[in-house]
Amino acid sequence: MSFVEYSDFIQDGDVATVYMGHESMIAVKVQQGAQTQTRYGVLRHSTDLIGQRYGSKVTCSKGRWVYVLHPTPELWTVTLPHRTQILYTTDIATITMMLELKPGSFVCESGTGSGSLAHAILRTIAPTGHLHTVEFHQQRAEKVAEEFKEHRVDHLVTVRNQDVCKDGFGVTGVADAVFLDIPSPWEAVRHAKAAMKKQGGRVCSFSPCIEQVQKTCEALSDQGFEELSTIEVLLRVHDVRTVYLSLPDFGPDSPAQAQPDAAVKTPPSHAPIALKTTTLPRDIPGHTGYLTFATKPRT
Amino acid sequence: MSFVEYSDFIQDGDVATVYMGHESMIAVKVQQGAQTQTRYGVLRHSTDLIGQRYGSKVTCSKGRWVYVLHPTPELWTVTLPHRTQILYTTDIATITMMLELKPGSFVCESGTGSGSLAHAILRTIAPTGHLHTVEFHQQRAEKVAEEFKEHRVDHLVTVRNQDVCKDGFGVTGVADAVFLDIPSPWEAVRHAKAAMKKQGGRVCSFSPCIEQVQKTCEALSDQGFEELSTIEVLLRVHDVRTVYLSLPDFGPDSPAQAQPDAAVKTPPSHAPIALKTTTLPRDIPGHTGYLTFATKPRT
Amino acid sequence: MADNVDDDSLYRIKEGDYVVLKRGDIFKAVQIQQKKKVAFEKQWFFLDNVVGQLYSTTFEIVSGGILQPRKPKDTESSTDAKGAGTDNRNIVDDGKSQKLTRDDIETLKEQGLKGQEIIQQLIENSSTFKNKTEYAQDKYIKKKKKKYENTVMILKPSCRILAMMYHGREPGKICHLRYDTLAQMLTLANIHAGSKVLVFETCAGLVLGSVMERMGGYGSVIQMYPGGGPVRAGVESFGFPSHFHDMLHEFPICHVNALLAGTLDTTAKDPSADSKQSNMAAKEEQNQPEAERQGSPEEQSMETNSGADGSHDPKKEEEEKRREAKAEERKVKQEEKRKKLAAAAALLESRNADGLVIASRFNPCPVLMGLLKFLSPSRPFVVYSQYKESLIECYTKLKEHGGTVNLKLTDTWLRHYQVLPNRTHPVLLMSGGGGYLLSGTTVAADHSKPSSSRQDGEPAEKRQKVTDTEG
Amino acid sequence: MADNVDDDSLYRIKEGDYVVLKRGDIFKAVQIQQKKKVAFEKQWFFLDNVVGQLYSTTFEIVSGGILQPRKPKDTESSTDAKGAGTDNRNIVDDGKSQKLTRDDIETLKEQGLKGQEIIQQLIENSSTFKNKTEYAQDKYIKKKKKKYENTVMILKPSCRILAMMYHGREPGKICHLRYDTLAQMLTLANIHAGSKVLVFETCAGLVLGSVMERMGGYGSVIQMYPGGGPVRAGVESFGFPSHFHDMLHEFPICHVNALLAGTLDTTAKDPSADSKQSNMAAKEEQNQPEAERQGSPEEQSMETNSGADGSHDPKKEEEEKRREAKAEERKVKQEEKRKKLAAAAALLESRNADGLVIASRFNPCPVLMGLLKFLSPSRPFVVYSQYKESLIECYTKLKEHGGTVNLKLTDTWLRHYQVLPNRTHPVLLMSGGGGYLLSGTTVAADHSKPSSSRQDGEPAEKRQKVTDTEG
Repeated sequence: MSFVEYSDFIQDGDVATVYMGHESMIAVKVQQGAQTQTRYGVLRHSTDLIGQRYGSKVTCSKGRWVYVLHPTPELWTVTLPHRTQILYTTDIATITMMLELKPGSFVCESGTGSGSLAHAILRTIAPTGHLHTVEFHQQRAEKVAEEFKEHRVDHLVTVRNQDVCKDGFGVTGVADAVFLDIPSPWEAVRHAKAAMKKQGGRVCSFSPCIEQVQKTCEALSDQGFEELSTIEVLLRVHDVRTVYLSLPDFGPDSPAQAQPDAAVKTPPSHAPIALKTTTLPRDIPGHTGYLTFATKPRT
Repeated sequence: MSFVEYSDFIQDGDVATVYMGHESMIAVKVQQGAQTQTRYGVLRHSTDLIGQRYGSKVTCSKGRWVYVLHPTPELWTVTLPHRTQILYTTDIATITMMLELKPGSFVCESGTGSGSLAHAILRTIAPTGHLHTVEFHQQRAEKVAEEFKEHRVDHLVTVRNQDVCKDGFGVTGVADAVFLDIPSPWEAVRHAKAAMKKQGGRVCSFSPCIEQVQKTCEALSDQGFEELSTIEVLLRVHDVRTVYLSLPDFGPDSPAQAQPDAAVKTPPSHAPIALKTTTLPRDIPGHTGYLTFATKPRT
Repeated sequence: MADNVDDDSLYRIKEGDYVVLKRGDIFKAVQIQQKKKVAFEKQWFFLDNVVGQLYSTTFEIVSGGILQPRKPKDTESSTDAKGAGTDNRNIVDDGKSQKLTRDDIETLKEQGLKGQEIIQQLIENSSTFKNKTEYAQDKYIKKKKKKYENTVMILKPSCRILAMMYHGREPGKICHLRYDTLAQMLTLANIHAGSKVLVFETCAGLVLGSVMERMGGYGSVIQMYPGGGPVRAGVESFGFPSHFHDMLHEFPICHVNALLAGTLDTTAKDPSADSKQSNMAAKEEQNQPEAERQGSPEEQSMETNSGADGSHDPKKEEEEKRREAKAEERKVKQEEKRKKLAAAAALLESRNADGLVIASRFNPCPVLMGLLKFLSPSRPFVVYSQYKESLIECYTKLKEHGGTVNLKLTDTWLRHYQVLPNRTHPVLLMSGGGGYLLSGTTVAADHSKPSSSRQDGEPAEKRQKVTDTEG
Repeated sequence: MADNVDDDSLYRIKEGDYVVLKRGDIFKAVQIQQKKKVAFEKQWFFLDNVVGQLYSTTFEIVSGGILQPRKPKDTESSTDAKGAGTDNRNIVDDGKSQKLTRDDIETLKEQGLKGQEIIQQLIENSSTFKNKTEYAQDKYIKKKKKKYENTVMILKPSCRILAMMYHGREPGKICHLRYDTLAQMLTLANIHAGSKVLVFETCAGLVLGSVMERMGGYGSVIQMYPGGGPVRAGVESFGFPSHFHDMLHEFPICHVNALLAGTLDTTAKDPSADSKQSNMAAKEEQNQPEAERQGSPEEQSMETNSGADGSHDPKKEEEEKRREAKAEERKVKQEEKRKKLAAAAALLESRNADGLVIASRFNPCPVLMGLLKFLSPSRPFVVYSQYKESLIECYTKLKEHGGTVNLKLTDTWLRHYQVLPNRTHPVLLMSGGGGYLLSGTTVAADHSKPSSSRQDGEPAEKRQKVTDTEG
């Protein structure tokens, strides 16, 4: 297993996703002899996981079963330990396309945060690209570097523990794309420019507040970036369900039927009709952040 | 006919709505002897309109027919002559509820603009309420006053031609609700407050840009307004349609069928299936404006 | 200026008033009754003290559930200004979350700190708070507010407030009709004073009450009701002046066909119909979705029970006597009912209603097709459904049937904003779906010449563009 | 730094390159060919001059359709900064709209004013412009730009640009798949280098090309195609290096059942299959929605025709000879086809594909159920449809059938913003619908013990909460 390559069987040292139900998954570091407590009971790694095929159904000690899935950046995003606010798949997918990431891309990112986006970037730029990711919080930088190693993507990424607004990305003229998710992205715009290839590239800044967007757009314009475009993408998850709708009883149709003897005690025989439909959850994500994209022209 | 009272029959002097199709309507001032050119031909008021029942089908000179509808504020909104940008029904409906308008409400509004909102307000506050509407553009103020007369709602409204930011609404301590649709609403907030009843009331400001909203919210807070709430309401109109989906042909199912003689020249018999569904237009309204509501407390 | 005192009398809370309690975004409708314990947001208190106070006053809940008017300056909450997300990267997660102990909090309380101040203390002493997503912060604050805040505002009810209350607390009871959708309905149906409006709803009376509010006591509203009796709890919460009820009529839909056929006899009482109705009342109850029948007692108490039927009689010896009295009472009631039915039937018979509003858990298509017959030509109607599919059916049927134009299937998308200096953005959670509306206008039935190929009763032109070839 | 010259060679436009023309939001994919007239936004020009120039250069169209690199400073448009809506209340509508006459405009042109400057003049001399809604202003500017602007930028194609191009120009050709939805698909299907991915699409090759771009030439893509041959016009527009095509395989879905049954013979050619295929090709053509077959010649020219079959032969005397040559050619082609089929079949037979992407005008449910069989367990799949209803069918079927988890029916809502000082707001028009996605993960078929009551192959818990009682 690696986050950039599928395997068929679970091996010692893998990070597997245990699927207990929709929105109920955990990531498990597979270790010979270890065991994991789930709410469906204990999973014994040596017997229940190692050597099993990814996608298998595994019965836990309580007799309930779970599926063990091969990790993907998307499963990691919903199971990773939150050390910061994270980016979710809907934004990540948009960022990946709009930054034109593909195998071989060189990317700079700050902050690394919990590594949600970084894993998705690495998946996309492997096997020949590279990610330079900057995180100014030391503890977090160390932790995420460790995870990259466990996920066997460390050869594709350099983690730097520094302040991107002060010190930049630590590389110059190499990036095809730069991503910013920091409180003051406008302070890092010149560093983004410096990190990018002279032939140009794409930049993206993620900010929750419109004031941040305004300042960042100004900085991007000032630094000569072009094709500025700010968007917002929201996900709606539809629940598929069958609902039952009653039919109204307008009473007997013809005068004949309206005779007392016909009406007495005849309960309305209007059975509800079934309707296959979808509903939205009562509350859905209303905002994650604004995504501002721009193109760095040749310089 | 009046915009606040239904009639059954079209009379001389009415303003009728001629319905030629979805999104294709015109307002016609009904006058004995007059005629109106539509794209379906000429409508002769004396014979085709006067004395007819509202809702009737009327055949125009070209042999095509139209429906003549009783005017409502909503039909007026889609047929009125634009002298300015106007408010549409989705925002108007929200404003009406959130300002808690009802029969008897006293309302102040600025600017009057093309009168789209004003008609809806008058419909709701009749027969005992009153609207004080301020428009600083003289030509527009005169025109809209004329329309109110034609629509037989002039007894419910006072039009003032002045600058609301400088001169206010011309009334003090009478309004249950104030509505602002002006470029600098923050400059009119104190006048809004002054116009309102001492017991309190509701205020709404409509602005297309977020910077206007920010300044207005600040002014509202400064003036002691409470329960500030900024919302946006967007309408989606769904087109009902039947679509046809082809079925894939995966080839003969069993080895027996796969014999050459069975397969030769047998065209795939998978007729498309029909699906009743809705689609959205390619482009839909993406923004009209932000609606900021607040409550004026007792003062 | 001299009549200020008089003015204010209208703004004072009286015993028996229907009011709405408010804390933050949470609303609850109650009636002012002396010595009656009221539960709100996990707290209990008495409303005795609020009588004579002005509406929109904020009260502090003090010991023993007594309400005391809060001093004016002490306005609601500034915990909003908390600064999430933008500058939280510097926090070291040292594993210790809340630095205040329970004892600390009790001490704060004893020092007389207000709920809101305690929450501020909790936030300041939480090392993880700033690390939380803004959404999580909101949740945290809401939870803490529930626990420590102890103020309540008393409001005069209105369509706006009740629509928001129901949507927030008990969306299942109002078929998940969102307030902005209700706003659209009232406008699209051109509800206004002096008209004659038909309402068919199973939204606890909220839609009916909203229509009545917009009519201000002028005109007539006919509630077309299914089952055993009209549901009106929501209407009571509006606290309308009594003359508003004069314009309200009711008609059981089980008589619709008879009325249309001209066979409905409203001169004599019809015992079969009554028994049938109570039958259906029982059935009605059963049909209520489970989620609605559950719900905490607190939530249930929000609605005053309408109708006074079905009382228990514990004392055996008085049974006989009471039965007689009851029979008599029933007779009077039935006579009343008959009169009401006759009045409503008279209004309907002329088939010249000015508007039709439908919002129910029934399949809307047969409801709409049945009730549309009562409208004059050139009058608006609007149908709500939580499910787009059922309005597609309505749309298709109306196109086949003719007699309507201007059909529109719509929904609205509602977004709330946080507007704060340097922290302006859409609210992080939004309502998933507000439901769908089908609106249109009736036209005169076409008796002249049956149009040859087309049945939809709408001029061609535009329509032909949107045929089904694309896609 | 010394290798800058080398670097740039990769960024220079070469003859034969597939490029994208850009003006504002308008894109068009073309191939660089000498002396070939290209139509773009109602203008004609030649691309001869751009060869050797750098990508992302903006060119001016000068007389005779010659393209000249624009001076660097002269960057794109500032007509955005126009200040609509907020301060237009003072304008007196004097009835005169445009003060510039046609002669005036011609004079401006002769004076050498650039298109953009002319537009600015038009705006300044229009008394109604400021009175227009911002939407109408945008429309006005776009119209004028179309008429007067004369620059074009030449871009290297990418998934981003082509997806936006198709969505903007010819949404019908890509089943109205919006670019953000395509982005979701590529991510949800975990498309990456080194995997084996199945693609079934009728989106002109856009989806296939996007998958290939994300795989960077590593791994294999098997295009499962309906009808007579795979549609690839969109793939060509990506201008992939030739080795990318080595990873691309194709398999006609009419052989799917035979392959699954183990009866597909790929060793000898099968004439019946071929005739059947061309039959279907014709049928395919007919099935194309009318809107797509129409369209201006300009639009059609955007797509290079794939496949070289069906040529006309005008000269009667050479008929015989050519027929022989053609027969020979056909033999060679069929042998190639056979080999390709065999290669694709070999990839499919092991039923261990890593991903499945479906986006077509076919009913997705049978497509999905047929192709899912080729995936390994624990692999993602994603199905696009313009219609939610058809994905509800997929969802229901998968739940019945088992073998998948993590099913999600989603759509995304995309909003563009205008960010300008004091004029920041969402763009006034937005895309109506981006289509719907159903995504999920395969799991191993359950051979152990058939679960008694439940068939959906998903652990209970959460699911039980969302039963069908509510509403």
